[in-house]
Amino acid sequence: MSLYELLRGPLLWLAFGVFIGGMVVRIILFFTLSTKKDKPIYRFFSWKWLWLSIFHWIVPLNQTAKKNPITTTVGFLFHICLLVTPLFLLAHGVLWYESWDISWWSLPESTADYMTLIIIGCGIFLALRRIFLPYVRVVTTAADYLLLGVTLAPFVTGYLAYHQYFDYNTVLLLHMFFGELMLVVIPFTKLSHFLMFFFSRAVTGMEFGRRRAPSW
Amino acid sequence: MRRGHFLVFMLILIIGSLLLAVNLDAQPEDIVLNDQSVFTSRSRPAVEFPHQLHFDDAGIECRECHHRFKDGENIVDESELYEGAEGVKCSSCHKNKTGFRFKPDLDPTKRTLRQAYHRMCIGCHRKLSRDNEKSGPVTCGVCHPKKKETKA
Amino acid sequence: MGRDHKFQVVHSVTLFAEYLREGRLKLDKSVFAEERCTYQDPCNVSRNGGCGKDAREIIGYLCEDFVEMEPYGDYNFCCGGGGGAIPMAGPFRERRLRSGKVKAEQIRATGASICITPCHNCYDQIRDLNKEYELGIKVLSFKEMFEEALIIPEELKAQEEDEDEE
Amino acid sequence: MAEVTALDPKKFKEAVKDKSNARLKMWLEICAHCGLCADTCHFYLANDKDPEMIPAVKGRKVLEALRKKDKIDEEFLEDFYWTIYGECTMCRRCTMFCPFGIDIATITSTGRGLCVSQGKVPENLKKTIASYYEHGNQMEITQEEWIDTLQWMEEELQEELPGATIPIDKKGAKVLYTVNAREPKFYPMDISQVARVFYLAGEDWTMSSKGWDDTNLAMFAGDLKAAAYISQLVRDAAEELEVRRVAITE
Repeated sequence: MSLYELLRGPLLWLAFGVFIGGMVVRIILFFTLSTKKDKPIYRFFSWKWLWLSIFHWIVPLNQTAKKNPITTTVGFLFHICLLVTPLFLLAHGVLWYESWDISWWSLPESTADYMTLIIIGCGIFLALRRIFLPYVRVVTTAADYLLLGVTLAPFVTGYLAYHQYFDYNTVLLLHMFFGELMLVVIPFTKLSHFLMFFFSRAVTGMEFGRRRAPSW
Repeated sequence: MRRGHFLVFMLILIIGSLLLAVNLDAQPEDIVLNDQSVFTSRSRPAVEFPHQLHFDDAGIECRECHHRFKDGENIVDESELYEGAEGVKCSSCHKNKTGFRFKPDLDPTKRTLRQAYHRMCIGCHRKLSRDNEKSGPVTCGVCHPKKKETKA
Repeated sequence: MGRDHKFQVVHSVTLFAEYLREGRLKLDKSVFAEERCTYQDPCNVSRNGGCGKDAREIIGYLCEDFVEMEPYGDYNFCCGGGGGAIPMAGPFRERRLRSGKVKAEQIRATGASICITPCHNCYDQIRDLNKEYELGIKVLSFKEMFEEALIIPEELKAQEEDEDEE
Repeated sequence: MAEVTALDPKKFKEAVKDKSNARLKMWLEICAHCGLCADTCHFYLANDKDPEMIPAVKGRKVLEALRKKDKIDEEFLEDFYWTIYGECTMCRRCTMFCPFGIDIATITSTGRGLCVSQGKVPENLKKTIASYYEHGNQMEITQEEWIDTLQWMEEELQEELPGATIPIDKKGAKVLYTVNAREPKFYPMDISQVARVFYLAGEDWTMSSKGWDDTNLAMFAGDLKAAAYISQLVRDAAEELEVRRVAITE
């Protein structure tokens, strides 16, 4: 089996399996432990405060956004592009189509190209923040740089592959590898915040909500 | 680019199989898959499809690519396949503009031209390479090479 | 708080605001008319108690010249005396006073002469800050201000006062 | 002042296990280390923007402690103790600014709980907890002293307002008023002041002779068992007197 077929087939299955399975396990663990040890969550459960809390932070309607306009803009651009680009990239759409005979919207290639550059630019900004702001540096660990690298790698290699810089085949294989690596590490690292964000916000929203105070 | 239809932004063609041929001598050697009535905007170069290579060197039968199905059977007769013949090109049937497919059992003729090309080329190339036979490219950049901008 | 009790837990600030709203208490606004007041939101009363609005309602009945700190309400800073910091005393005292610098500067910026706070921790801490950072303010609780500003109906007053007047 | 106590790694490990709840684990793991909490903390701002003071550092130290389990050492614990008691007032301001809403107050409280397992609690807080157990309040005020204070304040008040009273243990009153034990100890006038307010407002109120201290320093000390006991005192008083509302000052 060629390296391409390996990355395209079994390893991709494995990556998605670990990613989805891992997140499911994390959620199950959260619920089983929380029913035993986090009774306040259930005692003060409230859909209203749950959604209000999530809503105010999934759009920049909060004090932090007001106070840090630049970081907020970069953060939102980074995250939006990070989610949208891989899902609606035409080339990825072709892969879904070839494998599952399904297809959906795709972005114009030039747009996707710019979005990739935005991700890389924002990633560099976040790295510079870590390096130069003392209060970010103090909480930064090697893992933070590593995870930022793991997050950016698929985008950098994807960009190179699209423009066919360097050896196309090698870059493409690297791109596939890094994409799968990112999926695999998500459930085991802080990258799991893509999902746990909602749990965390919900818990805090309800905790503040029961005291009639906003958490945004 | 056609407004409102992201799909039409798509890149450009890939190799196709197609094409006419009543008579092998009359075969075009390379065919540029670049139907500008469909691919109104291109961000990737059009594919140059080495038609001759496929039946001469690879020994592929015309009917392995040219098809019209009835009751599960390909009813295309080789005599129908000549340059300019009705139904010889992929685009004579694959005219659908929107490529949304969420049910895999959707009518195959509903495929857009791009999807038809991709399925025909990549599908076959991957199958051959999995069977460890000599095969063609399966990744985007090989069929749509950046530096070899085509003009036709 | 908030468990399945048979009773309801209210903060005295909410209770006082209720009395004023219902007209059960009357305040003489002129008593503090000359003073500029500001309000320290205690973490446990405003941010974690949701009583910020009630406190400002009381202030509406009490003060002519009221200035908010920046930021205020749910976003106000901790005075530095919370979380058990006051009773810890000892070697923690120095840390507590230093951490109150933010609060001291907030108060100074308002130009207020009275800082109102309904919390004993804030009360003690801001009194200490007043000395430490020479703010020259008075720190008062609502109860203390009420003592001076409440209008007492004649018939409830002690008799000997009437005799004195005669 | 922290007493020099022998480390008890076994107890520390137990405490870690006991305190590791789902929220805490989630929070400590997903913290993106973005530093947006930095200038929301008055400790950071008041200490010349010392980066070691930011809330996320406190989270990081608690995470370290949780990971150490029984490999806890004296040096770490000492630093941990000063951070967790001396550099956070659990005001929750940072939580309002954290994109994930990570509750540093809960994390600090956990950290203090871990210190409690080693008997490493500021001496004065320890004293108050003992006092809660003995006298039901943080200031070592006996029931006799308490009632004396109330009566004394009642007399003071009556000089001005002859009809005013401070009802004690009045069953079925609408409001049970509880105080911070600093009031009878340092500011007894507070009690007559509030009695005046209730009298003028015509409120049907009472004070309890037993559970009257509404502070809960054990909660701040991180000793949750004691904290539960203390809040039970007021709850018992309220239920015994069948009041409708409990007014608190803290």
